[in-house]
Order: sequence, then structure tokens, then C-alpha cells
Amino acid sequence: MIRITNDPIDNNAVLESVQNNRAGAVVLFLGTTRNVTGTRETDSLDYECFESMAIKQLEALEATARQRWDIIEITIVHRLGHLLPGEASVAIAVSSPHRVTAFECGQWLIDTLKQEVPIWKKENWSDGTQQWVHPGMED
Amino acid sequence: MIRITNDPIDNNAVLESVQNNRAGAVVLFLGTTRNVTGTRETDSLDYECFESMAIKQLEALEATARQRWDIIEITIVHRLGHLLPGEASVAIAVSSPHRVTAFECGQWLIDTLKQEVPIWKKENWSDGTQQWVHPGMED
Amino acid sequence: MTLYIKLFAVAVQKAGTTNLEIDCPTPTTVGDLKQAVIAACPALSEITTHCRFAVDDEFATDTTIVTENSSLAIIPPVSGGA
Amino acid sequence: MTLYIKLFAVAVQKAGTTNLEIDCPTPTTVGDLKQAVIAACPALSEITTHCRFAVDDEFATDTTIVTENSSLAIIPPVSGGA
Repeated sequence: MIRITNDPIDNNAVLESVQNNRAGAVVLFLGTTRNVTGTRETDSLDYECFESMAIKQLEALEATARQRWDIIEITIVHRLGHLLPGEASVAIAVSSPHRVTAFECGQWLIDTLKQEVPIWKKENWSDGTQQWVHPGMED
Repeated sequence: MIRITNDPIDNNAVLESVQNNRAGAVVLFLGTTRNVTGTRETDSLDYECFESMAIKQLEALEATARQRWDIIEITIVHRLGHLLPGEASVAIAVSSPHRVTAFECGQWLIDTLKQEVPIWKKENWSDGTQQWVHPGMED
Repeated sequence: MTLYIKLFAVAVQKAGTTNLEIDCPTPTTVGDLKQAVIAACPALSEITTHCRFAVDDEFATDTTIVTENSSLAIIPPVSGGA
Repeated sequence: MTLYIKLFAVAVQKAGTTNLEIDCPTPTTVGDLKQAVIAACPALSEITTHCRFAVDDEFATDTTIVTENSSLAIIPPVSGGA
């Protein structure tokens, strides 16, 4: 299941979506908002997305993962909009007959999502300034 | 949080127990009952435990993990008793500032739990026979 | 032909719009389009080297062909996922 | 002294009890206790080489000292976690 949503992520729904009697392992990754990055404090984050391309990229990630690993189900949910510290922006769940596969695949999915899926976050710092986050790009 | 229980595992409670505003990543592992192992079909499983030692070993795993990795919270819940295919026997959740840490630590915890914590499962095969599972030990 | 290019995040901030309108000879390539973008909107020149271009919801290279029907976007370094 | 050893899983199946009672000189070691276990309950001889012994809720070695107050258990290869 691939989903981009403005609503809070429902962890139970994500876990249920990958449940399967053939699975021996489920790995769930949640990317959550930290309130501190280095020495700066975050009040909140805003996520935006190029949705048609993001969905296509996420579907491509799922297809590649299924070619590489013996996976039963994959669910990726990314949340957009305004998030507070502690809230999850992304949930990735993988079920597999074996745990090593589930861990490897889950880690590959989040690593690759962070490089290839057109979603951006804006830090709303506690000092009132805002900043789009673009890794590798200086201000 | 370390817990051994006869009740079904409450995934939301496990995730909430590791939530923290300093966390950038949460990894949850669920070990679930497969209905097929090789060519044999499983009707159900029964788990038993040497509880005082199991708790002590789980606490030792948490302490070692905290020495090795920059971890915020660790929760390990193992269920005992009678389980049906699809049900989780174990949940391990780790929160950390960084995702690589959370994945590595989660995987180490389940790998080590499966070697060092005195809990045993009995397969109730669909042909009516039963068998304690003891890796490395022939029947 | 007139091409419309979707902008996101810092690119919107720099250009002051979410949709850039560019006049180009038809057909063209992504490489040529980049030059046209910088000419039309100099504020984007400082970020385009860090950005990828997308054509029809796929990452494109400088030699990717662009026609009037192409869906176009400038993709600054992404930061979703946590 | 009389020692009580907790049994689990296949060890219970083989021995027909969850608590083995062994008479031993005091104090003794885990290595000597293993011999006493096999002598007292030959049905366990085929599995003891695959099992670890626990003393006071910790895995023990053959040289670990056992006294009358030790909590003792035979730990067959474990299979929790999935």
C-alpha cells in the first residue's frame, strides 16, 4: 500500500496492512520529528510534495524491493502538512517470511525514499525563522 | 520497558512507550507465527519461559544495547502461551536520534534474544503432532 | 511553444511562483531548458546546479526530450522521510 | 545436600518432571552436577550436551560453584522470538 496523506499516520492500520499468515517478521520504521537538530530547536515542520511523481517513485521503490527481496507486503505512508515534534512523517512497514529480509528491505526503502521521492520539509525554528531543508545545498 | 505477558501484544502501547521528542527514528520488529515451515503446516504454537532468568537476560540485552548505541528508549515484550498463525510472539521497539542506529540495535536485539533468552516454543503441527523447537538439537 | 514548469520548496521561494512559464523552440531538451530557465528567472541560477529536472514524473537527464505535452518540474534536493 | 533443578520444554518431556531432585556432595560444580543429573535421570543424557545450565538466573560454566542455595535450571536451546 502506497499512500500520501494529510492525516496523522495510523500505526495500527499500517501494521494490519502488512499482516499475513506467511510472515515470520514485520519491521515498521517511523520517521519522527525531532525537536532539536544540532543546537537549534524546532517548533514544527511543514511537508510538501510533488504528488503525482512521489506516488510513481514510491511505487517504483516497492517494485524494486520486491525484485530484490522475498517480501510479502510493503506499506509506505508519508504525511504532508504541519507536524509537531514527536509526530511521524513517514511509516514504512515490511512483512517477510524471514527477519533479515524485513530489516534489510525496510532500511533500503527509507534510505532510498530520502534520496528519490519528491517530498520536502520546512523547519519552523523556535526563533521564528523558517527554512526549507535541501541536503547538500548551501543557503 | 521489559515485559513478559500472556496477553496479546498491544502494538500501539509498545510504540508509545518508546516515543520521545528527541527521537528521529523508531524501529519496531514483530516476530509473528508462520502457518508454514518448510513443507509442514502449523496449527498453533505454545510458548513457555523461565521467567526470572528471561527478565534478567532481557534487562542485560537492554543494558548492552544502550552501551553500544545512542538509544533513547527500548521496549521488549514477549508473549507466552497459545498463539495462532499471524499473531506476534515478540515485539521489539527502539527509538533513537538516527535511523541507522535504530535499525542496527533492533536487529541485534532480536538476534541476541533468539540465542540468549530462555523462552521455548512448541509447534502444534496440523497433523496433530507436537514438537518443542530446539535449534541445533536433533530429535 | 510555451512550457510550464512546476516549482517546489526553495525554488518557489527564489522564483516567487509555483509555476514558471518559459518560451522555447519546439522540441527541446532538458539541457536547453535549464539555460532558458536561468535566462527567464535569474533568481533560480544559484540553485539549478543542485536540482534535478523531472519530465512526466520521472527524473530526466540533460538529453531528455521535452515537448509541449511534457509535464515538467524542478526537483530541489529532497528531504522527506523524517 | 539436595538440589532442585528446574526443567523446561524437551527436558520436561524426557524427564517426565519440571523439577529434578538430585543428591550431591556440598558444595559442587556445574560440571559435577551434570554427571549427577545423567546418573539420576538417564533420559536426559541424550540432550545435556546441547543444553546450558543456569545458576541463579545466569548461564553457568562447568566450573561454576553450586551450593544448597543456588537456583538451578537446565536450559535447552532456546526458540523464543518468532
